[in-house]
Amino acid sequence: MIKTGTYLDLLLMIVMIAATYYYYEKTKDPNWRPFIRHIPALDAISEGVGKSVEEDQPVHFAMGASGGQLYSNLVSMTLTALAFLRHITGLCAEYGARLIVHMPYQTESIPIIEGTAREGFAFAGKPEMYRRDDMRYYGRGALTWTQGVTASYAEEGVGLNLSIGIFYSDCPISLEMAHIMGGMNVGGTGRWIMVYAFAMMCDYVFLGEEIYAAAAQVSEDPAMLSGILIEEVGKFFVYILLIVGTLLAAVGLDVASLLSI
Amino acid sequence: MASVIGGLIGTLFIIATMSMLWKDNVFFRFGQAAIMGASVAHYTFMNFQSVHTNAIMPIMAGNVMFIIPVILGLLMYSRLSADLAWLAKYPTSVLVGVGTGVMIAGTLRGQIIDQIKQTILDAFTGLNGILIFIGVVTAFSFFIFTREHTGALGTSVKIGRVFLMISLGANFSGELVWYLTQMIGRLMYILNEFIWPLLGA
Amino acid sequence: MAIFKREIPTAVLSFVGVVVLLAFFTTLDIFETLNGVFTSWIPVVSAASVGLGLIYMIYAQYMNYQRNKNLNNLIYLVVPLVFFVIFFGTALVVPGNISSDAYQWLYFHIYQNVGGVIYAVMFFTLASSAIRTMRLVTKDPSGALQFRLEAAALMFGGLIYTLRQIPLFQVYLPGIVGFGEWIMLVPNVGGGRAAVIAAALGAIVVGIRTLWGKERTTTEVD
Amino acid sequence: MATAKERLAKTTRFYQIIWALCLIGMFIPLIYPLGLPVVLSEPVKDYYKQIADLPEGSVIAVSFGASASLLDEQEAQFLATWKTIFDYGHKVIWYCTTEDSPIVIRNELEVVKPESYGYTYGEDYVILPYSPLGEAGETAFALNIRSIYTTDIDGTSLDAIPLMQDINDQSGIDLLIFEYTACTSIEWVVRQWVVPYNKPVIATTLGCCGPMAAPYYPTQVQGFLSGSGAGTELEVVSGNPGPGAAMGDAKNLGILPFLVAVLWMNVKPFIGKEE
Repeated sequence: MIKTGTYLDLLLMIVMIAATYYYYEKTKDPNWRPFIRHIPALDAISEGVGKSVEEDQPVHFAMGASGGQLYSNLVSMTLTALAFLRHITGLCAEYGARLIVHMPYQTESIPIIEGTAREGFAFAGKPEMYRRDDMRYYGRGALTWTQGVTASYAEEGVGLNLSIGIFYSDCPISLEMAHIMGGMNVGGTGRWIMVYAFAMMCDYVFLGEEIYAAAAQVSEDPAMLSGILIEEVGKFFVYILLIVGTLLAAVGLDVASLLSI
Repeated sequence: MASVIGGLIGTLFIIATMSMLWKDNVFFRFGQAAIMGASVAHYTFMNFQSVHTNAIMPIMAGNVMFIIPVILGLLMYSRLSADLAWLAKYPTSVLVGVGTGVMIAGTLRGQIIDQIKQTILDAFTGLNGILIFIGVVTAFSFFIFTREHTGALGTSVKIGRVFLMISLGANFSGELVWYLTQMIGRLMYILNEFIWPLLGA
Repeated sequence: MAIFKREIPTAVLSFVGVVVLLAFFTTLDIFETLNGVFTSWIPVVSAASVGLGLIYMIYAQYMNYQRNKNLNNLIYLVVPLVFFVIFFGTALVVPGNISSDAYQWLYFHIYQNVGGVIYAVMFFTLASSAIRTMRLVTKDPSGALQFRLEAAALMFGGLIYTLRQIPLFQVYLPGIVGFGEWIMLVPNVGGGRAAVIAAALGAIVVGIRTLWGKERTTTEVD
Repeated sequence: MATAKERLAKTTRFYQIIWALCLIGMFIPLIYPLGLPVVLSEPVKDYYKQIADLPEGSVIAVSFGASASLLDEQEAQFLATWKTIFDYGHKVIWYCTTEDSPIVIRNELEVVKPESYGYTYGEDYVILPYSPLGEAGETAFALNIRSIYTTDIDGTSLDAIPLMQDINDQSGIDLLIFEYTACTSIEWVVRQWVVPYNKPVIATTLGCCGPMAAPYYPTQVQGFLSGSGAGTELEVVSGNPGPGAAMGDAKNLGILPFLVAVLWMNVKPFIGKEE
């Protein structure tokens, strides 16, 4: 009944489902706080907000021209960006920094973005800091977004530019402009193809998957935290396969066939 | 003459968009707004045509199964009403459910197990293969989040990051030369569609 | 009523997803057949819902203009509509539709042209950011020179692979093609493969959570 | 200490000079061609070999996800690929997966002229209309072509097209050419064609997507063309000259100012120049 050639896939699938179940049960404990390694770029965010206040410049938050995807397989990156939005509103409220949010062009995501920012300020006890004028929307199209964002950087100045989310060819321009304006760039994306732009242009970068771990840390959201731990189980499985497979190949076994079961 | 006029209009659009590099201006915005409308028109037309060819025509021919996806597609429009927006959850559920199912099925083998298999096989093919093996093992260790990157893990991560950076460099380069080609393509357009016809060459 | 808004859509999602998975893992024909049916629906559902983009675009530009009545926002409201009518009208009315000379003219001189030049603009901005960041050595605040290993690795991969793609260097820089290929097929594969596996695991975690009905966006966002 | 605005103005001026030099560099070879040769790379040779080594009359399916905006980067690849397929007498099924593909493929076949190779539409090649397949659609296509397409691009029923008589699913296809422009879409073909059916696959894509296709080469994806440079290489290896040569020429001088600027920025700290 099980197709030949899918046994190993099925085993990995079962491992991941079991891990999901196990960690989902863990999240029911309100005191559950798993250890997640220190991510240096996280510290830079509060440093950047402090710098913005000192220099009397605004903090900018961008989640990508196309960063509001709610129905694609990139949705986890949208959620990550929202976790950071919530985090940065808290920090801005605490330090008293002005926050400008550059919203993506997916209109369906606008309510959830505006809601997250409003909630963040309200939670920090500074609901008056939420300003609708600073929630910017530039219409559809990546380049109009890029142009609107860069114009805002140039006209209003940049203290910290936190860019996290789904980025395509929009980020080389926006990150570059924020840097030229003397801003501190902190950011990252899970789209590996664009990570190079962040690595080149950011003062502190979240490399690829790091954004998920960082978002789980700042949000302390059990679902996000458990996601990181489930992934770690998968990584353990990968290492086991790599080590065992290499050892078996070294003693002359046909690993290609073994791994094709 | 029509082609020279076309070339002229096209050239003006190119210059309008390029002018952004000098300074933000109203012509740039006009060009962007135009392409926004044009692309939505093209996409809308092509997709409606696709529904007609690939669903309505089969339904007319008696293949009634295609009624279901058409109805699901139409339910998407319920998002426009706050009261009925929940109806859109049904087509979304089908899209996400099928999308997730096909993604998981192929990912397990294609992007995890086969990649591991190839890495192991590479390791026994010579120096390059060993380098790939080291690259995969060390770069993958960078993505471990439940341990601090110190000690042996720290060393592995340092090596892994060099591999990751070289990979990012290659991505950058591919992107840069692609953009360069796009610029050359537009210059060729200006020459072939406007300047040469204008000069009668 | 709440059950129709939350539980049943989630159950539908889980059902179709699990069926597709079972078709992959088992030899039972029923799942294979259902897999064929479900997957063939997707393109039709996607195509039928594309008009939403048009409505969203008009609504968003209109709201934007209402919020801030300036020239730029007026352009963004009116010009797309004008071009929409021109393109859609031509495709719909002129005999031959998208194959007609009129549509081909619009397509070639405006649509393809402006679409292409957007990427051309990126060449310049990407080049300038590379000029700024591709530095092996920088000065620290005390004036001492510092070598940056990771920046060097990025620059190494980037420049070698760039030179490999340019005919001038292929001819006058012997070995650059082989070296560029080596970058792409050895260290890039090492790093890239690790990233592929890590991203795949991440996708599976989200996938399982989604099929389980625990993903917030699919269950809570209206 | 310069203000941000002054710094912006100064930096922008420097970049604008480099940009202008790059533009001039691109223009010159378009008017006075240099005609430099190109050197072939392994993924391109393998791509060509996959087509050339198929027995004559094999059926190639082309999942065609072209974008009109990106033709500058890909036209050379496309034209050289179609010509190579026709040279070897294979049968082709194009199925359009993006809104632009139907227009692009029709315009290109007007240039390549399959008839000049003795090809007849319907018998030797067929074009299936646009449908936004995505990954799930690729699955459905491989399982049952008629569940996605019931007619060709002109509205003729597939059952009335001679080439399609015996082709119902992936088993009737000998090689898949996957054309895509979103770098991660290479995963679709690996997941939906390679994993379940072990189908031979080659890919055509943008320059930036090559490094992301490399981890799948050569075992899962047997060859790939990445960017216009690879298109030019295929023109050379297949003996079918096309637009790639002029593109390659213009790249030579267009990139030089950039490279010189990078070099200059790296030399600066050593000769005591300011940041």
